[in-house]
This record gives sequence, structure tokens and C-alpha cells, in this order.
Amino acid sequence: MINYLIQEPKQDPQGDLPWDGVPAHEIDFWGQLPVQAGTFDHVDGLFYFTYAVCIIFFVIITGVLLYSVFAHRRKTWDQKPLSNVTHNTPLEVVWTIVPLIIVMIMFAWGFKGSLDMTTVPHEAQRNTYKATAKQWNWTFIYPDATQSIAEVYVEVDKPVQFILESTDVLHAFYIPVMRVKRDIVPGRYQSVWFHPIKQGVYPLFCAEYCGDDHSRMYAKVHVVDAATMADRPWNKVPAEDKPVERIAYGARLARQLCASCHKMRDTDTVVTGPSWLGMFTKQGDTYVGRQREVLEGGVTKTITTDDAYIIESIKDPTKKIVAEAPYNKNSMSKFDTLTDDRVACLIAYMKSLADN
Amino acid sequence: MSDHTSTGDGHAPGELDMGHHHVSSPAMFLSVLLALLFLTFITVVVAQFDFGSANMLIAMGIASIKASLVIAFFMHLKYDTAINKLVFMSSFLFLSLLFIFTLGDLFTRRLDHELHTTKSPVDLEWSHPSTLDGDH
Amino acid sequence: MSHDDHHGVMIPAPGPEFVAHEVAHHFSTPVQEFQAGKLGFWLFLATEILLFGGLFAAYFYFHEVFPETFRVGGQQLDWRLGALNTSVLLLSSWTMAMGVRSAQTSQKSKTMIYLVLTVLGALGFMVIKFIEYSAKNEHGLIVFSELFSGYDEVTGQVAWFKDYHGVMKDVAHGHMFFAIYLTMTAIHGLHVIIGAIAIIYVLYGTSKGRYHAGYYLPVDLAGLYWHLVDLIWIFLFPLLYLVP
Amino acid sequence: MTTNTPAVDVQTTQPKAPRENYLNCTTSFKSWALTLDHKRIGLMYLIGTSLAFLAGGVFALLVRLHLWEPEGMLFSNPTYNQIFTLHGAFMVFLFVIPAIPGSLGNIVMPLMVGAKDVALPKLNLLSFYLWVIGAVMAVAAIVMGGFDTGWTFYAPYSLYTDQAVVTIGLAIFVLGFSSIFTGLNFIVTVHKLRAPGMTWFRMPLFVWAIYATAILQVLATPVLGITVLLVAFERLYNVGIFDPRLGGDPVLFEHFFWFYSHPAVYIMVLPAFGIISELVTVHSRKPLFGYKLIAFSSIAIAIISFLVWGHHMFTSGQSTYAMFAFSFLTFFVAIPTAIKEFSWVATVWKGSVALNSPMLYTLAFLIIFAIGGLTGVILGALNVDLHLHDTYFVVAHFHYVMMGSIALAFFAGLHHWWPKMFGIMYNEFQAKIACALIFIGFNATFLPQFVMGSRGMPRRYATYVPEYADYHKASTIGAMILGTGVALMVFYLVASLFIRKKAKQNQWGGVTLDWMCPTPPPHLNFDEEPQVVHEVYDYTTLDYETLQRDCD
Repeated sequence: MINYLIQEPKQDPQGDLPWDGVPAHEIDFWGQLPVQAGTFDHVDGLFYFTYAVCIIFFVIITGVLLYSVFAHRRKTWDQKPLSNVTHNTPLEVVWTIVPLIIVMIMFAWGFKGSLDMTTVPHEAQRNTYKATAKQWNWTFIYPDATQSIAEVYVEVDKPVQFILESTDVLHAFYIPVMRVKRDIVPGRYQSVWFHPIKQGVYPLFCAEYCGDDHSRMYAKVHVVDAATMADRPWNKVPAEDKPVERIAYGARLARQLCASCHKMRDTDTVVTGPSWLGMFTKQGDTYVGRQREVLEGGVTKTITTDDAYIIESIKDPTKKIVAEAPYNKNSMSKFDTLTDDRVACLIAYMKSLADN
Repeated sequence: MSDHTSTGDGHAPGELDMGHHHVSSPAMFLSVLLALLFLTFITVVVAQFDFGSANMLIAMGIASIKASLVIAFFMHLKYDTAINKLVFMSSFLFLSLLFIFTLGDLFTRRLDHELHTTKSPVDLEWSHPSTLDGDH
Repeated sequence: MSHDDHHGVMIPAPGPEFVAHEVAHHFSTPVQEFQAGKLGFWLFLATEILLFGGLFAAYFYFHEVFPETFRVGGQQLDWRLGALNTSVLLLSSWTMAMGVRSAQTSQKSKTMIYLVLTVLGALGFMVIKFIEYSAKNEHGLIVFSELFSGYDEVTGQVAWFKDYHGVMKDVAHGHMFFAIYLTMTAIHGLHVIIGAIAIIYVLYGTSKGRYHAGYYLPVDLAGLYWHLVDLIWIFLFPLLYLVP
Repeated sequence: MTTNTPAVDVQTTQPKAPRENYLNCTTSFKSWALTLDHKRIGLMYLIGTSLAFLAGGVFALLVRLHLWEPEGMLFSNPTYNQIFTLHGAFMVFLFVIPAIPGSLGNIVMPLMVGAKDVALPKLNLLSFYLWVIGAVMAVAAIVMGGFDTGWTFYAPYSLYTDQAVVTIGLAIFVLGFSSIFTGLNFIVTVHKLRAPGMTWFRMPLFVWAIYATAILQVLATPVLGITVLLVAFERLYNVGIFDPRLGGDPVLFEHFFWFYSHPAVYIMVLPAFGIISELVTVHSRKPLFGYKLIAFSSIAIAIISFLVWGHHMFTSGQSTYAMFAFSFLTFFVAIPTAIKEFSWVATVWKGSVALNSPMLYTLAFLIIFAIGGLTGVILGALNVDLHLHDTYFVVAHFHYVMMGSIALAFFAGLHHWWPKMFGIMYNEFQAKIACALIFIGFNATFLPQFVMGSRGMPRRYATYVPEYADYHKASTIGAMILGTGVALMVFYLVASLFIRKKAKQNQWGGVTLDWMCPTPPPHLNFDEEPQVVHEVYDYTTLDYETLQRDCD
């Protein structure tokens, strides 16, 4: 109860929201659905068909209802009804059969459409990405085994399949403009496919509740032309001779992957994992790691934070657990798909946080 | 048998006294018991043989016969009112819905797997298409 | 309550060793009261069937997913003890049926003997169950002292499943069979205990002479519950001990 | 001015001391706490479930206020998650499921069948106390750190989160048995305690609806019971059935959960249908159109509702074949539901329609339920659902059904039977204002949610993409209006208990047995055992004298 009464101050967004730079959905003529960037037209078709049927039925029902309420309202307290009819078999048969026929049309249309959406064509199978969902970010592996985080590039006019995998709890892969949604069940693979036909940047949401930062589990979907794809914009980790860019890149990655558990700015309030501040101290040109008690296989030992320890902690976090409470209670999930290059950028960022 | 006279009940005349005072004979109870023990023996015996996929069917078949004996005679349902029969039997009916749809989903997921839409839950090995042979 | 004087139906006692039964105020006839009680109880039994049904559905589900685990797991249980327990329950079901019959025919001492025998059956069942659980404990298949110790993220094993003799090492998720075995038999065991308590309650009532040919509803209901416990075991036995 | 009562108040009886009724026959605390009287138990349910509703409503307002800004206005994300979970869990398990059967069902149903009490009064009291225990455990779970799983408790998140999931799980187990015993009791009552002459097709439709509900309560709830037990076991000793790390399958959890929770939707909505059937005919003073078809459609809905749970799982990874079957069967629920709606409208047609507050709530129900039901059809289509699933469209749809329809029907029934229950009338004018506020506020809250849902706004988001901000703001303003309406309703209902304006013996002109017994009813309901000789809803038999006479 106490935690409702005493509110920790809300986290300051600080202008680096995951959806920065993504335009709002363009809405179609009828004002209901985002303009589709894929080919599943039957979704929109059936949606508006059903919608129209619903409006027609709604108008009939409320029309008759409001008319009779007005026309047949009781004016004197002992007024008797105009009719005592108790049933009308032909009418009842009609209003049973007509809706039945209409809903069967909807069923057939919807099922045919869903078959289209679950049967992956060969072109899409040959263009398979893997999307890994974890609390609370997305990692994508491309057909050429390169990787990107929190954003994904797909080529326009080329059907694409995503194999979906979760490393912890249920998530759902939802791209509104493509009309695809699929829950991601840990312990097995799911798949979706779509055929992007319109270039642009679109949101990808997690649609299945997955815990604290469910609403921040967002990725950008870039639909780009073949030339841009060939340039692999997602794979551009700044070169080692550009330390400033590397730190900036590492900072961006850290906001996407690590900030939901680790404190890395004075204004952050998270205490799930150890703070990154004070991890290193700058002495001249070298960075000296802090001493730390860790539990390894149940044994407490003291180690010095260094690159090797951080890399190990990212790839296999449960091997050495920080002994200090509350961190010893929480376990970090593995980031073993992170490329070495990117880990190096993260470490560069971590070091840039050092005190002088 | 009845120690009291039924006063005008007027609820559902056909149901009166049915299931109220049916007293079964000890001989009948004894023979049901023997049948149950015998079927238990049969259960154990057939379990020693392998009938392949029919194993489950046979085991559940014998268990169902035993269950029916208990329900019909020990629980007197055979002599009970129609509504009580309906109530108890409908519990099995609705249970079968849970079984049919839940297990049906599991069984047909395998067919889906053949359509390459999903893989089975225990298959944790995933090879990226880039590592596969083919016209990729 | 001051308003309960609206009834008027009384079932006379068949003899001096019995007490008369007063029909509850909102029923007009004893038959109505009896049938209402019976119908209510059958509905309750239906809910019990569906409650166990969830467990059975889980059993069939994972029997399908991990057939080998279930086959090997089933071999670790002693079917002789299972069969013995089945026989004990069947016998106690029979004594219970005879007990109800004795109550129906106003035979007080016979009713009490049969009810005591039934309670003894329940006791015997639990003793045998205890022996089985101890064996599982010894082999590390269900380590009761570690039951609530959780799960080891590194080894991917649950703490209560040690498998000292490595009998389940070749199959996937070996603990799964024992988890389902433990859950099903523990919940069933709980029902055995509740059933025994119910029978002891009607045993007390019988000794006071409350149940006789005119009114034996509580004995009948305790009997139905006891038969249900038997009914569920009839399915548990082949599924767990002789995994098909 | 249309009114249901005589223009000139004809005082036909001499003023006298109030006759003994169930409220004043005994007064000690013990006589209430241990009462076996269905009406007193119903009243206690009414108080309990109303408190739960108000608590859930406060949580709802907090949710809406928080969402005023895209980055959230009040809470951190984990706290927001707890608040929306509390809103869902309180509303579903403590209010919507038990409210109508527990309170109105308990009070009115035995009167309607002409019984002295429910068949198993002690069990009835036990049900109530189980509800109390469940409620106390739910509150205890909040004190113990809350729970943030959503009311659906989806595995494996509910297995991993470090909060009081076991406590709330066991609370739901206990509440489930409260619900089971209520249902069981009502089935036995309908079967065994009908008054002489009360044949099945002379039963009022509220009784039919409560009966159909009871079937669901008895047959579906145990599966929820075992499901929450298994979740508790998973957390206590790692069974592994739902935990994918141990070889379990989260989709199996969803099957188990929705095997109960889809029928549960009908446990919630069928009693509401029953109330509306009753009110439409009384306030139109016209026999219900298509009585038998409505009665059968209640049973049909009860049975079909067991066959369609998979439509909550279209995106979950169940097989294509299961999706096919579930979608196909889902559309069949639309038919009996549509039949009901059409029949209600046809009943109003050419009736003598009184525009008093219960009827206004009923009309609000009919309009809102039309929207709630029709949008359900949109969601039943497989491919469209893949887009709309887990978005605000679904949130809006089920609030149209649960809040807009069920809560409104509950309010309608409360206003309808309030004079019967207490022998007093509330302020009609304030009631009409409150009804208008609730209707406007409700639509303002949830219509924008349909739009943002179909535009892609996922549900259960503590923060959101700024493009949806306008809709969220509109929704929040609507919620404030809705909250004001509900607050006004609570005010005048409570105030009426102090003002004590006498109601009529037969306030609205009903012809079912509940209006035949004295108002308020005596302890054993009827002065003499009623004999039913007329067909149900035969308004030619209406005794206009009882409309003019003040209650005893």
C-alpha cells in the first residue's frame, strides 16, 4: 500500500524517447485505420464491411427504439399498451436467419484472410529475419547475420518473414501499418510475414503485456529501397578511430537496452541493477575500475571492474552476481547476441561516465 | 419403506420419491465390488503388453467401465432422478470440451509445423536461414 | 431465529434409539428437502470433476509433449502399491455403500461399523501414500525438504528434483512427470482427508441416532463424496502408475 | 409529464405502524451477521460489491488521469501497472461476477419463483462470507506489495514477477467457490422451490437468466480454480506446467484461463440480460416479445460460450485449425445475442413506455449494448482481429459490454427493485440527471478508445506515442463525467435511506410474483403460499389499485 502513497519522482524523459523521429500514422479517408504499408487489403476491406453492417444495424435498432419510446410513451399513469402481441414467428425467423447469413460471410472472409496471413510465401521464407524480444527491447538479426537493436530495415516490395523468439515472458510483435500481430511465446518460435509496399518509418509495438516498461518496448521499422538496404545502415558501428561517435553510439544503445535497469545519469532513479556511475575512475589517461564484491558459484570474492568482467557480465550475467543488496536478488538477462563491436561501444560509454 | 407420507408437493410430480428410497441389495454391492477388483487386475495385466497408440484407449476404456460401475451402483445414480443424472453427466460433457479443444490445438499445431508456420514448443534449435543450403 | 416456526413437517423417528428430523422451514415436504440436498450435492460433485479435469487435461497435454519422460517416470512408481491402494479405496467404497444402505434401513450399529471401516480404509490409503512419498523422497525424485526452494537459473533444474540415481537423465524435463504426479496425488490426498472428516462427522451423527430410514441425507452425501474420491483414483491409477 | 404513479395521490389505507418485514423483524448485529434470509444476504452482497465497484472505479479514474499526458502524469510505470491490474481484478472478480447474482439475484429470484428462501440458505451465507474472505485477501495482496500481472495473470509473467501473486491467486480461488456455491444454490432453488403453478415457461426471464448463469458458474469456475492453484503451485514449488523454462507451455495457461474466463463474460452479462428483459416489459407494460426465444437464447448462450474461448487467443500461437473452429463458433454467439436485442426493441414497440429512471437506465443499456455487441462481431473476424487484438479497440469493446452494459443493467435493476427492497423511493429527478451523466460520460470515455484502438494504440500502456494524446484526453474527460454521474447516483440512493419517502406497494406495475408479496417483503416472503394461475407478463391482470397504494 505504502508504495501508492509515497510516489518516487517520475523519470524525466530527457528527450530520448524511443519513438523520436517517427512520424504519426497517416490515417485513411474513413478516419479509422492507419494507411496500410503492406498488402493485407482484406483486413481493411472486412473491417469496413463489418463496420458498415454494424452501423446499419445500430441505426435500425436505436431508430426503432427511440421512435417507439417517443411515440408510445406513457402519458397517463394508467395508460395501456397499444398492442399485446407476444411473438411473431416470421419476424423472429427473419431476424435469426439474416444475421446468421451475414456473420457467416464475415467468418469466411476473415478466415480466408487469416490463412493468407499465416501461410508464408516462399519469397518471404527466403528473406527471413529473426526478432528477439526480451524485457524490454527488440533485437533483429538479418538474413546476412548482421544485427540491429530497436530498429529494423526491410526492403520495399520484397516479402519478409520474421521468426519471433522471446527470452523471458510473452510479448507480441505488432506493426499497425502492416496489420500483423503475433504473440511471442517463450520456449518456441512464432512467425509473421508481410509484404511492405510503401517506404517510410513505422512503429513496432509490443502488444502483449510484459511488465514494467511494456509501453517502452518499441522499435522503428524502416521500409527502404534496395539501394539503401545494400548500404546496410543498421550495421554502421562507428570505427575505432572515432571515439566520440563510438561513445555517442554506445550511449544510444545503453538507453535502448540498459537504462530500464541501470542508473547512468544523475537524474535516473532505477535501482534494479548496479549503477554505471562510478564504475570507473579516470586517472590521467587510464580508467581504473572500482573494486566490487561478487558472488561466483555461491562464493563471495572481490574483483576489479575491467573490460573482461563487463563483457562477461553482458554475455553471461549470472556467472558473477554483484553481492550487494538489492542487486544480488535481481538477475539480468543475457545479451549474448550483442556483437563485440557494440559491446565495445557500450564500454566506451561506460568509461565516459567516469569521475575524473 | 417410507416412514412418512408425502404431502402435496406439486413441484414435479414425476420426480417424487424417485431416488429417495432405493435400497440396493448387499449381493448387488458385493458383485459390483468383485467386478471392480477384477477390472483393476485386468488393468494391471494389459499394461504389461504394448498395444502402441491403443494403450491409452484401452487403459481409459477399462477405467471408464470401472467408473461407470461406481457411479451407477455405489452412487445410486442409476436409480436417481433424471435431473441428477443430467447434472453429473453434463460435467463430463463440458470436461470433454476442455479436452477436445485444448488437446486439439496441441495436435494440430504439428500440422501447422509442416506448413512452416510454427515449430513445436520443445524444439529450441534454430538455424538461421543464412546458414542453410538452398537458393538463398 | 424467531421466524422459523413456519414449518410444520416432522419426520418421526423409527425407534427410541433415533431422534426425529425436523424439515427446514423453507421446504414444504421432506421429499423436497431431500431432493434439494441431493441435487445441490450432485452439482458440487460436477464442479469437483471439472476441477480435477484441469489436472487431467494438463496430464494428457504433457503426456503428448514428453511421452518418454512420462514412460520412464511411470516406471519409477511402484505399481504394486498403486494397485494395493486402488483395492483399498474400492473396498472402502463398498463399505461406504453398505453404510449408506444400513442407514437407509435404520440399522444403527451396522451403519457405524461400516463407517468405521471406511475411515480405516482412508487411513490405510494415506499410510500407503506416505510410504510411496518417502520412497520418492529417498530417490531424490521429490525431495520434500527442498520443495519450496525454487529453481536454479544456471542448471535449469528445480530444487526438489535431484534424481540421485540418474534414472531420468536421458529424458527431457524429467521433473515434469513427478510434478504432475505430486500435484494430482496431493490434491487427491487432500480430498481423501476431507472425505474421512465428513465420514467421521456423520459417524458422530449416527451415534446420536440422527439418521434413519426417514432421514439419512448426510450419510448419503458423505457417501457420494467418498465414491467421487474413489472415482478419481480409478483414473489416476492407470495414468500414473502404468503410464500408457 | 409521463409518470408511472397516479396524478392524484389516492390514500386508500389508514396510517398505521409499519408492518413487520425482513428489515425490521430482528435488529441485533448477530441477526444480520448470521442471517439465513436471502434478502438480508443479498443486501450484504449489495453493500460489499458496491464498495468493490467504487474501489475499482477509483482505480479506473487514476488510470485515466495518469494517461492524460503521453509520458504519464501520476505514476512510475510499475505503479501504473499495479493500478490497472487492481482496476481489472477488483472490477471483474469482486464486482461484475458476483454483483448481480449475489445481490439482485439473491433478493429477487426467490421472490420471483414464489419461494420462502433459496434452497440452501446456510450455503448462501457461506458464499457471502467466502466473498468477504476473498475481498479481504485481495486487499491483503495490495498491502503485501500489490500485483502487476493484469487481471488475466498470463504465465509466465505471473510466475516471474516478484509480487503478491500467490495471495491474489488464492483470493480468486476462494471467490470462485463463492460464485460456484451461489450458482449451485440458484439451480436447486429453481428446480425444487418453484411455487405451485410456476411452470418453466411461467418463470420470469430474470429467473431464466440467473439459471443460465448458474450453469456457467458451476461448470466453468472450477477450471479457473485449478488454474490459479497451479499458478500458485508454480510459484511455490515450480510445477513446470506453465513455465517454459521447465518445459511448460504458456499457451496451455491461456486455454485453461479462457475456458473459464470466456464463459465468465456470460456469467457477467446474462444476469444483466435478465434484468433488462424484466425492466423492458414492466416499464412498457407489455408482454415480452418472443419470451420463449429469449429464454432459450439464454441457455444457448450459456452452452455456446463454452465453445469459443479461443477467440481470446487468435494471436497467441494456437494452431490454424483451432483458430478456424473458434472463429466459426464465435459468430454463433452473435445470433442469440442479436435475438435478445431485437426482442427487447420489439417489446418497447407499441408499449406504454414509462420514462422513469429504471427505464432510462434500460434505454441507455439498449443503446450501449448494441455498440458493445456489434463491435464484438468486428473482433470475431479472424484477420481483422489480428490487427485489433490487444489494442484499445478491445478495451473499448469489453468496457461497452462490462461497464456500459452490465453495470448499467445493474444500476437499472437497482433503481427498479430499490422501492421493493426498502419500501422507499429515491429522488427521480436526480436519478434522471445521473443517468444522463453516466450515459454521456461513458460514451465520451470509450468512443475515442475505439478510434485510437483501430489506429494501433496497444492496451496496458503506461506511456504512449504522442499521436494518441487527443483521444486519451477526451477519454479522461469522459471518465470524469462518468465518475460524477456515479457519485451522484450513490449520493441520492444513500440519501433516500434517510429521507424515507414511501414507495408504492407496486411501484412500477409489475405482474410477476416479486411485486405480489408485501413491500418490503416479510421474513418468509409471502403471507400465504402463492399460486400461479396466469401466464407470465400478462398485464391484463395488473391490479391498478396496488399502483396507488403506499407500501406497508
